[in-house]
Amino acid sequence: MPLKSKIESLLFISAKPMSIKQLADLIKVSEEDIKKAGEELAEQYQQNKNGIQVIKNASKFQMVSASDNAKLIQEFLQDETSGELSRPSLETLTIIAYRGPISKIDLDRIRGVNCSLILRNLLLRGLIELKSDKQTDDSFYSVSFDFLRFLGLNDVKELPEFAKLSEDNSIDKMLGTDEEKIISEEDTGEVNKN
Amino acid sequence: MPLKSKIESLLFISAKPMSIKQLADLIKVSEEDIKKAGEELAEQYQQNKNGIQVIKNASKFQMVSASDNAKLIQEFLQDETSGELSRPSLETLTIIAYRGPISKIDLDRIRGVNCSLILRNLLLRGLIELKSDKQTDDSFYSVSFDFLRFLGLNDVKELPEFAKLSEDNSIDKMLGTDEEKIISEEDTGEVNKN
Amino acid sequence: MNIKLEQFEGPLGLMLKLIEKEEMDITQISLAKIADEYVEYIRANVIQPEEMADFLVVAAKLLLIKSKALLPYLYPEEEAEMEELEQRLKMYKEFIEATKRIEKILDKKKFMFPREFNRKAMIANANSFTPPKTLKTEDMCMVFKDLLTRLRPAEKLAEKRLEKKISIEEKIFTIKEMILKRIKFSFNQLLENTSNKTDIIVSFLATLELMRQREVRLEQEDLFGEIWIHSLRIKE
Repeated sequence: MPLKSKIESLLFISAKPMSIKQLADLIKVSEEDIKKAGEELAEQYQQNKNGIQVIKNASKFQMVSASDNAKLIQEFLQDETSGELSRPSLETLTIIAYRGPISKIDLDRIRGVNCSLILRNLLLRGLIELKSDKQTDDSFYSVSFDFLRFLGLNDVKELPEFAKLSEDNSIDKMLGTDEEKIISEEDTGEVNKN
Repeated sequence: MPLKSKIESLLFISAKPMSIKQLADLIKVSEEDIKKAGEELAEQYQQNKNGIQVIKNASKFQMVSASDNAKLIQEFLQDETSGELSRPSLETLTIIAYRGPISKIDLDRIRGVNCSLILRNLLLRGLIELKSDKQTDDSFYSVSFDFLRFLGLNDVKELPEFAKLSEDNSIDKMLGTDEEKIISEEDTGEVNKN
Repeated sequence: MNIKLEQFEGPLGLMLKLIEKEEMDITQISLAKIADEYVEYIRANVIQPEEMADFLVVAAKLLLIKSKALLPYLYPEEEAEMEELEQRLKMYKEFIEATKRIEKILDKKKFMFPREFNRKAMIANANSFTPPKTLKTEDMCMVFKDLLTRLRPAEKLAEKRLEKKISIEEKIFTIKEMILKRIKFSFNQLLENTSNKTDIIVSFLATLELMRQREVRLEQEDLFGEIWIHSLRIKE
């Protein structure tokens, strides 16, 4: 049943409801076929009492978690967003505060590891924001207004020793040399000049 | 099967890898029960060739779209992952996949060359993870979920000749590998969990 | 030699390429056979200074294996070390083959994707804000300072340049030049411009080599006395 599998994949990935037309265009089959397969899928999930359900609303399908588990999911979100921050999370938040707006790749390089999951958690808690530059399509993280207010600040510049610390050049130096090394690594065969 | 349904809901909502421990804490059953149900779930999805798959790495599970639908999803997300890696990077990644968790010294020895820069690059790309043993302060590298997703595998054990290459006793003899309890940055750092 | 090493490929990679080029299996015999080519390669190519040591260690082992192949009764105690090199290379080769298989899997581009993070889909009330209750600005300042300390580059190690050493070949050439100009000269004259110990040893070895080649005759009247180097060439 590759058709059902394709619909499943798309509904899973898209957090939003998807119209029959959109699904048909992407999978390149007729709308009737999508409608039929989608309805079968919804019924299957319902009968199997899966933790995921496919619901149909007007001419749109959506994948959601089972309503029976609503309480469990609330607890999970509570768990993810309460309590103190781990040291890696705190460090990431601090870098964003003193050096924001900052791109993800620079954050990763400063910390030396991929920060995706940490950033996601900080976003979830409403501590940081992601803004995109419309022209260049680049995205940058900065601390949220809520977080500043929570710290009792009007502006990041009011953070202790902001001017001195935000302008310390060890980070710039490190980002600079790092770039050379990483580029030469990807550039196969090229003998490193340094 | 309310247990499986709960695991499904949580993996769906969290949209990230979840540890057996976190699942057990939330659902309030034993870790063994989670492990067993999670593995059954993963197998079920795989056998039914669903559009959704549950993949396993170390002691974590993640829900992802099926590898067969990669092209469709890439189109939908306008994702430009090319899968390209330099030869030395791929070589290092291969050794980590088969022999992880592995220390840097052992890796350098197998490749006969210092791997620092490559490891740094793989960490930044999120293809490997660095975990440290709290007691001995030793660090070990293992492949991440992103590596599995990259290859379209449900488990590292699905790598060709996994049993042979991962347990080659000449390596053990040579390197004197001993696998102690290893704790990741994520696990140790989380203040609110413990 | 038309072999090229990618950056970040080490001595094992080089050995494997040399063996594969000859279509040989990994044995002591094939290692002995590639020893010269290996040495030739590291001589002719630019190798990172920090990697040179690794390449040289393997070169020494290869030369040992080669001399063992020629003179089997020598070096019985080095047996284990030679076998270790062979084992390591075999293991490395297995991983190279595994890398090729993984590359094929990657080429299929069968990526799996997680759901995208979507805050609104996760939290019904998108305005919810859950700060870490006890966090203070001073904590953040401290964490950032720690980070800066960690990133500050370590003090540069003092650099020490290796002095240029003169090879025996070069020294032989110098002696030949000198002997063209006069019939005999003393060993001390040869050392006129040097006080370096290695240089003295090299000069002495070069002199002995020339004697062996019957280019010169050596003469020493007393123990520790001056050594005289005489030309054996018949003057045309």
